Amino acid sequence: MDLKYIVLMIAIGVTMVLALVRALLGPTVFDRILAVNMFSTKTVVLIAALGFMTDRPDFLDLALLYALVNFMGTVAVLKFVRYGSFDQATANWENEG
Amino acid sequence: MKHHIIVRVISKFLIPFMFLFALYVQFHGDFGPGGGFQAGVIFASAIALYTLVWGLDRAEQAFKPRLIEILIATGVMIYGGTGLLCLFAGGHLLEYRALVEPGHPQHGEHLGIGLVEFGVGITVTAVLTGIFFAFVRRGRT
Amino acid sequence: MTILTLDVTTLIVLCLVLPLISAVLIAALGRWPNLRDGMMVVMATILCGVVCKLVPLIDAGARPELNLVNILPGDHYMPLGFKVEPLGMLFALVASCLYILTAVYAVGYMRGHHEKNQTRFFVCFALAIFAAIGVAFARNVMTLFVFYEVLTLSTYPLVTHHGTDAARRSGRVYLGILLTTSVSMLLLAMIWTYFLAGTLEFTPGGILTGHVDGLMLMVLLGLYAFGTGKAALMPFHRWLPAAMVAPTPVSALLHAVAVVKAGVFTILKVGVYVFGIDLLAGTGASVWLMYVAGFTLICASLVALSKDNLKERLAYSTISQLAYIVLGMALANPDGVLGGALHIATHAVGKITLFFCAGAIYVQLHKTQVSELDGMGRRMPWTFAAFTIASISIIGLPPMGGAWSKWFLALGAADAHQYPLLAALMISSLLNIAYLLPIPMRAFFAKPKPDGRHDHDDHGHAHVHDGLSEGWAMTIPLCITALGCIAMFYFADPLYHMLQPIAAHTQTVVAPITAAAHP
Amino acid sequence: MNQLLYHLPVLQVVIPLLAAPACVVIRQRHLVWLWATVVTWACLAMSIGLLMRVYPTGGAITYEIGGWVAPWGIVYHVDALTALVLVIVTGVGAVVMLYARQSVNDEIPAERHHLFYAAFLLCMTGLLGITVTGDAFNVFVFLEISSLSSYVLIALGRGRRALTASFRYLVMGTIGGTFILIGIGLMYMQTGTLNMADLAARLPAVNDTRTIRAAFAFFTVGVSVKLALFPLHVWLPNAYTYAPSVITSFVAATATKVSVYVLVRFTFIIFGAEFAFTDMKLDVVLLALAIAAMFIGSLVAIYQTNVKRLLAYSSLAQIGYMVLGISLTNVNGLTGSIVHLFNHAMMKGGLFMVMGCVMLRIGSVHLRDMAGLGKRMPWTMAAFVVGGLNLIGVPLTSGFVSKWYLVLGALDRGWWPIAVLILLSSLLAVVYVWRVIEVVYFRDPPEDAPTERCEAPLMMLVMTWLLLGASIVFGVWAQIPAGVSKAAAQMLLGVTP
Amino acid sequence: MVLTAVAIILLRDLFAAVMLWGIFSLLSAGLFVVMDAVDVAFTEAAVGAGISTVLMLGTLTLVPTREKATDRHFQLMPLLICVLTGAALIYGTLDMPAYGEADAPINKHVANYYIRESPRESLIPNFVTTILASYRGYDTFGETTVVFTAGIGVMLLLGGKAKRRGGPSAAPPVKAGAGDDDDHGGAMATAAASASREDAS
Repeated sequence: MDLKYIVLMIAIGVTMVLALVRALLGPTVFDRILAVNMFSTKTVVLIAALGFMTDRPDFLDLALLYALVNFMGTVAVLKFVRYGSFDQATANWENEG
Repeated sequence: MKHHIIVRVISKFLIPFMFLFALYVQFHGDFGPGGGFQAGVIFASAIALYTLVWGLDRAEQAFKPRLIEILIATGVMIYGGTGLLCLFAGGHLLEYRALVEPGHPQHGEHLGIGLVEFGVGITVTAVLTGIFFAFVRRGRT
Repeated sequence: MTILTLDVTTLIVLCLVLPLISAVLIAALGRWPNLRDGMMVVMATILCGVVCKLVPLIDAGARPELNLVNILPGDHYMPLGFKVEPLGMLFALVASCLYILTAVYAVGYMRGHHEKNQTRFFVCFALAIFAAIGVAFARNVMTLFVFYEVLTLSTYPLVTHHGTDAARRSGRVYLGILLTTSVSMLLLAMIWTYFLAGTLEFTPGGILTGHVDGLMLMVLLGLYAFGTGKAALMPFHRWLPAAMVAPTPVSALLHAVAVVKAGVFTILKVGVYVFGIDLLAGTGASVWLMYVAGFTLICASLVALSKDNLKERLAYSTISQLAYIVLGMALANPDGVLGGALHIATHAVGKITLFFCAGAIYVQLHKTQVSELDGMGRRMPWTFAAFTIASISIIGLPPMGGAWSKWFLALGAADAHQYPLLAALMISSLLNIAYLLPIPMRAFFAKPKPDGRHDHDDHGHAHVHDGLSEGWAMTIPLCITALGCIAMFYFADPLYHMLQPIAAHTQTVVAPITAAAHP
Repeated sequence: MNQLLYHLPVLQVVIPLLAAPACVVIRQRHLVWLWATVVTWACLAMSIGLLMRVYPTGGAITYEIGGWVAPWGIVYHVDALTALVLVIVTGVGAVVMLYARQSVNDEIPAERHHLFYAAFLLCMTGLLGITVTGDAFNVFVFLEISSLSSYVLIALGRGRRALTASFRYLVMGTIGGTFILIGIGLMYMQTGTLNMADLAARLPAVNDTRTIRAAFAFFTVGVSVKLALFPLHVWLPNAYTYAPSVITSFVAATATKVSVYVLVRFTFIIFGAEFAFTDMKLDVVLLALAIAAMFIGSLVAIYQTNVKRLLAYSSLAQIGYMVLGISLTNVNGLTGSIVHLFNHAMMKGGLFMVMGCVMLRIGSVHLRDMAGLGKRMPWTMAAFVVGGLNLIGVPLTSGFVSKWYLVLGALDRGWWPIAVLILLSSLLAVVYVWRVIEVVYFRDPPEDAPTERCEAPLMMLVMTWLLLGASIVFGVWAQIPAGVSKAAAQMLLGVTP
Repeated sequence: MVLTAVAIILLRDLFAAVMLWGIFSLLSAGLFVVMDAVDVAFTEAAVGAGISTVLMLGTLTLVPTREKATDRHFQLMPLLICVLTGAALIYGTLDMPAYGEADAPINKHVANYYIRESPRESLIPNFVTTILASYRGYDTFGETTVVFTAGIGVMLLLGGKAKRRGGPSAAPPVKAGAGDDDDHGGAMATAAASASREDAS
């Protein structure tokens, strides 16, 4: 395996571990959210890189899917943290927006 | 709370793309990873995102509870209907090659798989949307 | 009348169906007590007539059969069906004849006592008779067991009739012992028999010969003997005194007509047709049972002696008399078996008279204790006369029916060279005298106790005795049964003749073993 | 017509399955009920048709779904045992459907009836699918359908406790399901196939591997959870007690039976009796647990004051009988086990239906509220007596037929103490049944209680009696159930009749 | 992965547990990718990372986010069962053929047939799809029905505006991640999802 791939893998790996540590330790909610978000971004990168390395274009579909779904997940988490409900604060939000 | 505008703009931009991607997964399942189930999940995610951003009431205008119920049933019925269709066409249940004229079993397979995946997609979309709506509605009280 | 020309299968069907119809009609006519009771007595009479129609046929050697349904498939041949043979015929005859009298008596008793739930009572009564006939005519152990359980269940509401706490408790004991023994032992014995012999049909000479011997045979016999809780062999006799809380006609039913008779009948029938008396005699498997029976009959007599409550005393007397019958079977020789079979009939007639009397005394005088009966003979002379006759019959003195059965039992014991048992029979008869005869003696010869409370009672109920029509409804049956006791002495021959085949047949089958058995 | 008959095995499952979404579409509650009833009765007719095709001729039907032959595709397999279980499930389903109307009107909010009936049909579909399939993984799929729907249906019972009961069932059931899945997965690992017949052919070669032993252990434990074998039964009593009456009747009469069927099928056909019983000593384990279940179940039942719970514990004991028959591993024992599936379905279904009638009329199934009910609901309570006699195993009831074969099986095996234990445990049944009967008939109701007649609605009553009457009919005339069971037992043990 | 799983169990803050759950799902997707099971990874991505997180959060909107402090006395039984299960699993894997080994039974029998024959029998290049929708199409039908059942179930339990159940009975002690009334839907959706996921493997 090419050296650059190894470096790439290690780099992504270290980043993921760091993100994981942050997610585990907290301490605030936002630390965790950010860590998870980062972790998932790195997963996207990792999958894309793996696809590139192994010459499997289907992995790109996977990466794309992650990217899309993660956005939805993050919005959901943020809304939960901010309002404690998926629906309750909508009215205010509508008015303010 | 002006900064919500970011979320809204991006969502507006992303949701059509998610739908498109879902359709891609639905119909490209023959060639790459994915299929009806995954497509349904992505559809439902898109709808969930819409609900998160614009609220349940607007989402329910598009997807009325009654409609969701019918869609849930429709998906299963499409799947089963395909199976029964094969049966009435002279084959066994879900024997897709019976759907087309003899001699082209592969076309039959293709057609049948496409149909059942479509059924799966509809059911999964509707069920997940329905569950999500039920949760959100319940949280309202 | 068409019944005269009916074929024999129809007769069997009628025997079984009539009590059922009777039960349904009783339930239907519940709102019109007079109609209901009249119908019941009429049905009972018809039933008795049908059963009597069967007697000459059986006597002539016919063994009519009736198969209803084969329960299990294929190689498990186990039909639910009936086959009439002398022993069953005897039991059916006893049950159906006494049913008429009991029915008349029960009407009198229930009305005289203003009991509630009379319709339920009579329905269960009819069902019990149905079950008794079923037991009598059963062609195999399976059918017998079925009706045995029907009998248990249909008499349970009778025992708990009053619905009081005491009645419920007794009902629990009654049901508990009868169901427990039958389900845990009789059923096991039955399936085991099937497992060994591959059939459950009652066959002259038995079905177990060659399939089992030694200790296992004894165990199997034990399962049957103790599993038949209705035979009230000690230590499973508790239900019988417990059931005394029930109204007296029920006691009559239990003790004379159906229940305990079904128990001893089962034991006799199993001994004769499943084991075969030759197998028992040949292996000596039933010797222990003789001693259990001997123990029971002495013990129960002693307990009876100590009881002051009239019905309880009679109950223990029954336990003792049942042991005679079991003993007869266990002796495993023709005389013993015949004696046992005859004793079913003679004891039935005698004991029903005693209970009728006890009931009549209770209804008219409100007395339950023996010690309260001093001088009451003058008040109810017919009743106490009947009591005396029946007592003598039970004791086994001529010229009463009981003499014959005890005579044959004694012969059987001598035949089997079981002299201790012969002694036990004699001692027990003496004890019978000691606990039965003092009752009429006191009633006739002792002076009434000067007790104010009693006087009051007497006064109140003398009126009942004289004025109401229910009085005769109780007195007449008990007089008839008392006469029956005497009649059985003089006309025992037909019965003996009819029963002969049970013993006769076995003698001819495997004679050598019998000879070898007695050293 | 012949064409349709040929497809009968799969139509048996697909028709109720597709009828469920149709319920959701129809929505109008009376129509939905009518539709579901028609479908269940049609299913009953189909399963009887199937039974007539495999018995008494003794053949087996195989149906390849999708036209893919085994082991490439999924096949359906119907033999005498399968057909009997199908008849049990559809029979109880059909009777319960007719019974359901008033009871459901009373217990379920009207706007959800269509979903309720859909879930009911799904539950039945799942059970039928488990029964009829010849593919190991397919078992799991349909197990999920039936389990999910039964969790929901149980949670619909009155009061909050139905929810916790259902949740407990969900947790236990999911664990059980996962274990089954692990078992199947491990088997697939070693054989590369999921088809039952193919598995049976390929397993002996790899029998001595630890993988297969672990698979066996996982699978057996998983199924034991589902069938509520003694120490794994904790979900059962509450689930049965708090579920809606209709559901209790249906689930109690069918779900555990199907699990027993799965256990029988896997141990005897797939793993093979020799591996399961000689190598793994499953018979000893099952025997011990079955005896424990028989006695502990009955003993606990004696002390219950809620009659539904009492019956639930009695189910536990009755399951013990079925498992006991399996552990005897001879024709008579196994026949007893299988015929008890059938008989217990009738009696327990009927008894829970009685409780449904009581629930409808007096709103409680607590013993203290039932005093003197014998006068107020004579027909209903007479049905209870009949069912109780069945539980005890009095002759001429179907319970007796089961016991007959079980005891014979125990004697065949030379285990006469087991025979004694079987009979002793039925004595415990006498006690708990009699406790109820005594209260119902011989205890006076409280002073302030109403005394007027309040017999259950005719349709409910008729259906209750239909099941319990059948249990008497098949007790007196056991040719068909016992014959089918015996054929099935001989098939399982490879004995030629 | 193990670390994450343990953390999920130990955490009292349900919200944090949900977040970690997302990470767990991502990790397992990564594992599937490494094992070259793209379809499974795809499903895991769609379900695990996306919708199930949202649904769990949906559950959390209905229940308190902190687990109730039930008395945490040491419970031997569950631990024992877990250890036994784990031991049995490990015991079972000891004899298992190595992953990807060419002559493992799993690769020689049915799977081999699928790989060989599926291109001939259908025009679909992704044979996973062929297996799921055609060879084992009936299983997929079943799975669709499972999803359908889950949908029906949630609507039955949560649907409708009328509050059926009154009575402030004390909420019973429940396990982590479970509320009292509404956990069924979530759990069921998860169960359905996981069931479907298993199907792909």
